[in-house]
Amino acid sequence: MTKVELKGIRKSFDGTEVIKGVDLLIEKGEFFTFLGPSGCGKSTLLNIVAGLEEPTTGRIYFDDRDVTDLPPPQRDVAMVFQSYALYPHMSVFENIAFPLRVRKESHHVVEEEVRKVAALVGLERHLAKRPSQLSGGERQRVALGRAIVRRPRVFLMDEPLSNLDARLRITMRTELKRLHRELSITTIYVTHDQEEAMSLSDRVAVFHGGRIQQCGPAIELYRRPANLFVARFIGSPPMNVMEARLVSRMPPVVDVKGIRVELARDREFKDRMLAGIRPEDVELSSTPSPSMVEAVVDVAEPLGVYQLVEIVYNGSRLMVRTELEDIRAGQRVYFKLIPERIHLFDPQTERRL
Amino acid sequence: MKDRREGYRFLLPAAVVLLFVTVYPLFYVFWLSLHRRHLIFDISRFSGLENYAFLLQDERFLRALWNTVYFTVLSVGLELVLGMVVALSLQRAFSGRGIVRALVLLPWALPTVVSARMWEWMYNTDFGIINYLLGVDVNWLGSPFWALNAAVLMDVWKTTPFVALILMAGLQVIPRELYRSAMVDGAGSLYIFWRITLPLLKPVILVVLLFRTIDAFRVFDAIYVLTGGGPANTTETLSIYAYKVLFQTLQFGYGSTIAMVVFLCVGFISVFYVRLLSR
Amino acid sequence: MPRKPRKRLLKLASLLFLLAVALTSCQTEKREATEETVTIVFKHGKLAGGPEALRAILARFEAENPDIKVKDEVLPASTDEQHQFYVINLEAGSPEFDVLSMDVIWVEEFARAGWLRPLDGIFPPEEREDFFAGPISAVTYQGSVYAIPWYIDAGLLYYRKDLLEKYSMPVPRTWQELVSTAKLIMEKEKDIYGFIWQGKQYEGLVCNVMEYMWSRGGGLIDEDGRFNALKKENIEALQFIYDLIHTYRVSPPLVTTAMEETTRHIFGSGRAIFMRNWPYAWKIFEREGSAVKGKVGVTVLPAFEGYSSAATLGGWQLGVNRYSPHPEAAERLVRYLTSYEVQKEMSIKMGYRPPRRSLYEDEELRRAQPFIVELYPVFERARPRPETPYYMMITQVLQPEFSAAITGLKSPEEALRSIQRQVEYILKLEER
Amino acid sequence: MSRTLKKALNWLVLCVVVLWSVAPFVWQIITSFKPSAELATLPPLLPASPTLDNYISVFSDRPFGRIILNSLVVASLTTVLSILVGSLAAFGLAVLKPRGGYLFLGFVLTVSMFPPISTVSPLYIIIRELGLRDTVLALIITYTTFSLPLTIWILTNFFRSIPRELYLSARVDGCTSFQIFYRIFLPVAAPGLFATAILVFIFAWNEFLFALTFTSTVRARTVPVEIALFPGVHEMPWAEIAAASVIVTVPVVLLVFLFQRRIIEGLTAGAVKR
Repeated sequence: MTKVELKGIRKSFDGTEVIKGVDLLIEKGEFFTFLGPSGCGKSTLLNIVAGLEEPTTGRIYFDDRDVTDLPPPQRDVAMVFQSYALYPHMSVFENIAFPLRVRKESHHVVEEEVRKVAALVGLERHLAKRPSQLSGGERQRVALGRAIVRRPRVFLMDEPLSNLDARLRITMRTELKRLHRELSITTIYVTHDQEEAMSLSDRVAVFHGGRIQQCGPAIELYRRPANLFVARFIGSPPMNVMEARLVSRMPPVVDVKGIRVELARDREFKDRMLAGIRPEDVELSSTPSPSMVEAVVDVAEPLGVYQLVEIVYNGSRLMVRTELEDIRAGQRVYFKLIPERIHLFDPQTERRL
Repeated sequence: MKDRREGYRFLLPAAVVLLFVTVYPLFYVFWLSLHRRHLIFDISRFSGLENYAFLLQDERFLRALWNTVYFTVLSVGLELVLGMVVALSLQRAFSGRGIVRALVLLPWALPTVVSARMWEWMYNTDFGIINYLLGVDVNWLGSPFWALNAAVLMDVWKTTPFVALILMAGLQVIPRELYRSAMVDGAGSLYIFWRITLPLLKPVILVVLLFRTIDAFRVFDAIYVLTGGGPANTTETLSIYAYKVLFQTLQFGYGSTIAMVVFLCVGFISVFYVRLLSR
Repeated sequence: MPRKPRKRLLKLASLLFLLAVALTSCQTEKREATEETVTIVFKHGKLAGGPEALRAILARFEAENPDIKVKDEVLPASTDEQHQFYVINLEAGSPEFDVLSMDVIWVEEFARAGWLRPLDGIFPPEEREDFFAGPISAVTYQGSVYAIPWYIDAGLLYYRKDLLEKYSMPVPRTWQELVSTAKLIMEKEKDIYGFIWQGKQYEGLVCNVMEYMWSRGGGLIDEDGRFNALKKENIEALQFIYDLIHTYRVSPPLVTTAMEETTRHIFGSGRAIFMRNWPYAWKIFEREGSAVKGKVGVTVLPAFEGYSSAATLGGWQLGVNRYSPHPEAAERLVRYLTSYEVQKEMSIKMGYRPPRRSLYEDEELRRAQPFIVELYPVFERARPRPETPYYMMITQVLQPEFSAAITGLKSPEEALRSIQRQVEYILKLEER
Repeated sequence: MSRTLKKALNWLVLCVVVLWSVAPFVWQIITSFKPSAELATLPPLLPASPTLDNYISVFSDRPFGRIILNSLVVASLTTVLSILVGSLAAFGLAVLKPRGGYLFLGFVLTVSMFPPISTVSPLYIIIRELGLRDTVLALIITYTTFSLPLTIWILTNFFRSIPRELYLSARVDGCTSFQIFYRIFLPVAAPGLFATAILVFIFAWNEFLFALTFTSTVRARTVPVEIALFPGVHEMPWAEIAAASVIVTVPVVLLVFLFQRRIIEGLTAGAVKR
């Protein structure tokens, strides 16, 4: 198990800075995720950890040893690529055995290790096949197997599930979690899928514009997003964001598009703010009630356990998640924002208030 | 189904042209090769396989066959190795890539006749720049030892860029992640080259080899202009021998026999490579 | 949007096609355009002294024959390529040229193929007697003449008078003398080649080699007319040529790629003592500004001890294309170009050697070109290469084998044996 | 190996390659400006008194203009014809997929391997019989045929890469196959056509063997033949040859510089994709 530390990492390509100063400490055995939209620099950072790219400035430490100048082979990391990067001209067996062959392991060691790993990832029956003869999920397993067989200090995974279909992705997610528990090797995982990040990781770092926006356990990111970007990025469907105005300080009341909400006193306020509320934090009812506001359903998407409903009131739209089943498009509904679930952001800095 | 039948109509013009201008002449040449035919003196009689039998005792033919094989193997081998070196070192992106590619393409695009003239002048014993720069007095095109090698060098100059460009295109098709993955797995560059690059490039290499081998085997213009086959026929290839027999003395029978041999050899070469490719 | 460029493309294509058709037809049109005057095409190799001199001669012909226009067209440099041009076109019955100039060795072949118009009518036997015997025999095939000699050539030995005088050496009469003289001077002078000649694999090499064989009493054809290459004299001659380069080292290896001009340049820049070449070089050496002006001597080629010198006959003949649409006009041009007057003019102005004996008595020529007149005995003795319609096939065998022998790729004996075998196969072609 | 060293090495290889490719041509250009007196002396490398005489005499002493015209006509007509016939066949193969199409493609590939020397003698006889000897038409027909395999191969690949939906939707809209061919596929495949056209043009511009055999006078002689058969008395007029070489290389150089990307696309289309 290895602790990974990044200090002041910056990286420029042809004068454009894509990573603008990253400091991170990833604990031993931790499952750590870099989350962010494409182009945020997360993959580049992973490549820097792997040694495939050099940071422009900054140092990388594995267990307090500076590895910045070591080439990839000497870092003892294993990497799983989005495209799996399987060698098309080798059998599954040879693919998994590749890292061992590089290390010139003896014949029977290779044989034994590969079989062990193949059992672990459920590929015993496919060892003689070529990658082109495998399904997407099986290829994914080969890539994993090839990473595992190394018993590396650090696992690096670059969007390993994004090429799979939705159902398989969920299965593999569970499997990854199981593998991590069994092997407990420090893992850095890159994804743009917030759900994946939340379900897998011990901690998540959200990247945007080459910077870490927030870093912490997934649930904390969800509950207390540090800024508007994180708030919008995490959660599906995304948080509703509306303009809000402070109408009185004592007690604190804000006006969100004409709806007055009284908030707890221990919060910070500004005159003009942005208010965010997650779809599940809006209470919906099909019968009128004095504390609720009237709106019209524009679109209703029944999803089984719950419905996603887009409602229109006062010219603005709001996405709501509800367990009510009898909501139809065009229908009048009544809703209420749950005050303690309202997030407030500074409209200038976009920071959480 | 209507589509399919219509398809034939689209193929028709090409098929007619190809049949008339390539396939028919090929049968014709075979027919000619079974004759003693001497256009100048209007001699023409069927002679069966006599011409083919004479091939075996025709020293000049055997010499030409050997020259052709030597030229082909040496130039194609060199072009492949050098082309690979160039391709590997140029595959990274760099600024001015377009201009460099154009410059590198230049030798390939020049008329072979022009490049042969250029090299003939550079090889000139007295006034040639090669001897001047090397500070030697080598009779490049005149000595039996150098002449064929000089022709090989010219061919290498002319086609290495072509080989390199095709190999480069082949390299670019290989996903970079395969290299990265191998690197992370601890493989050194040489190991990656042998175990990943080379096997994955194999189809492209074979295609290049196929093209180049066939091209080199039927070489004509370059040597015809550079040395005309001399000295002492040490640079006379099969195509040149066939051409001389055909058109300097209009012996269409025997000339066609040699031409037929060139065709058969090229056929064997193609079958050989296509076998390797489809394996 | 896609319509316009397509139309333009179509237009361009049809335009190009019309142009191609026009190009295809315009040549023939031109030739049949006028009825009163005919245009005849005269094909020849590039002549020394630039195109103007010949043009002047042709202009006079046109003035004398107002109904004839002459178009002269220059052929490629190498005689092999010229031969190929003629063979391909004549075989195809091409009427595109009327008068052609031919190397001595081609006339029999072309006559045998039936491509030439017999010229017995315009070239009567009495007139033939004035010509040297060599060229006349070269243009005669089965009793008829098929061309008229235009000018004549023979191999000569050029030497550096000044250097021979400086070391008081005599002009060599035998090959051995040439070798020792060259060696002696090469030791004293720096950076100078001993003896240069034409050794590239082409017809010139055959001319060179024949001279050694003949001056050793050898040759390729026996007295009974049989082809016989493999004999002691020929072996020795070939061996001697090889030795010139590799044993005596008086000839630099570059001779094995040299043609006439290569050697002429080297000798002309003063970098060689002896050179074998045709007479044309003389005039160039004597030009103003030449590095060797006044330092060059010319003589008959040496011979082997106890044998007499021999020079290969060269030169060009004019004939009429059998397929010429204007044979009379063509014959008139041939007559004119080979007339006493024109041959005299070409000798005086351009330095070409006339094939008519009587011209060597001509006072004017004697005065203007004493050098040419001195060559009379050389021409008288010049020997033709094997006279056979199959010469071009035979020389295809000779060239590479001779080349192999002088570069040491084969021993002289091997080369000659191979020649014998291959030529016998060729000659058998007709017998069967 | 450190990265900077690697980079330096890359640059070194790059420079060597470029120099190696260009140097002979540069030397030819230099030679073309030398008066013939300077040819026989080295050093100096550069002409002491540069002259345009060689260029002038190329045009004044011989029908070089006409020969260039011949070559231009031959090369452009060949290009047009080859693209015309070839794109039809390629469309048929790639889109209409007739039964036995693969067989035909195989046949085309086989033909592309035919050595020219193997067919030159019968073609010569045929052309002579047709009375086409020494015409540009003979060359155009031959070149078109010999460039067809390349054209068909490249264009089939190009047409295949065009989504089949395009064809199907045009069919639904009521187009005939031929309309689909020239209204939709030709314009869409324009880059491919262009790449192919350049390759065919270069091939036709450079071809030597057939041109040497089928032509005999300025009426149809092309540039490579003229350069190979440059007349001289006994000598090679090197400077003039150099000048002529430079002149005839200009179109090729232009094509290469303007369209290197397309050329490489065309060249690699067949080899790499498979």
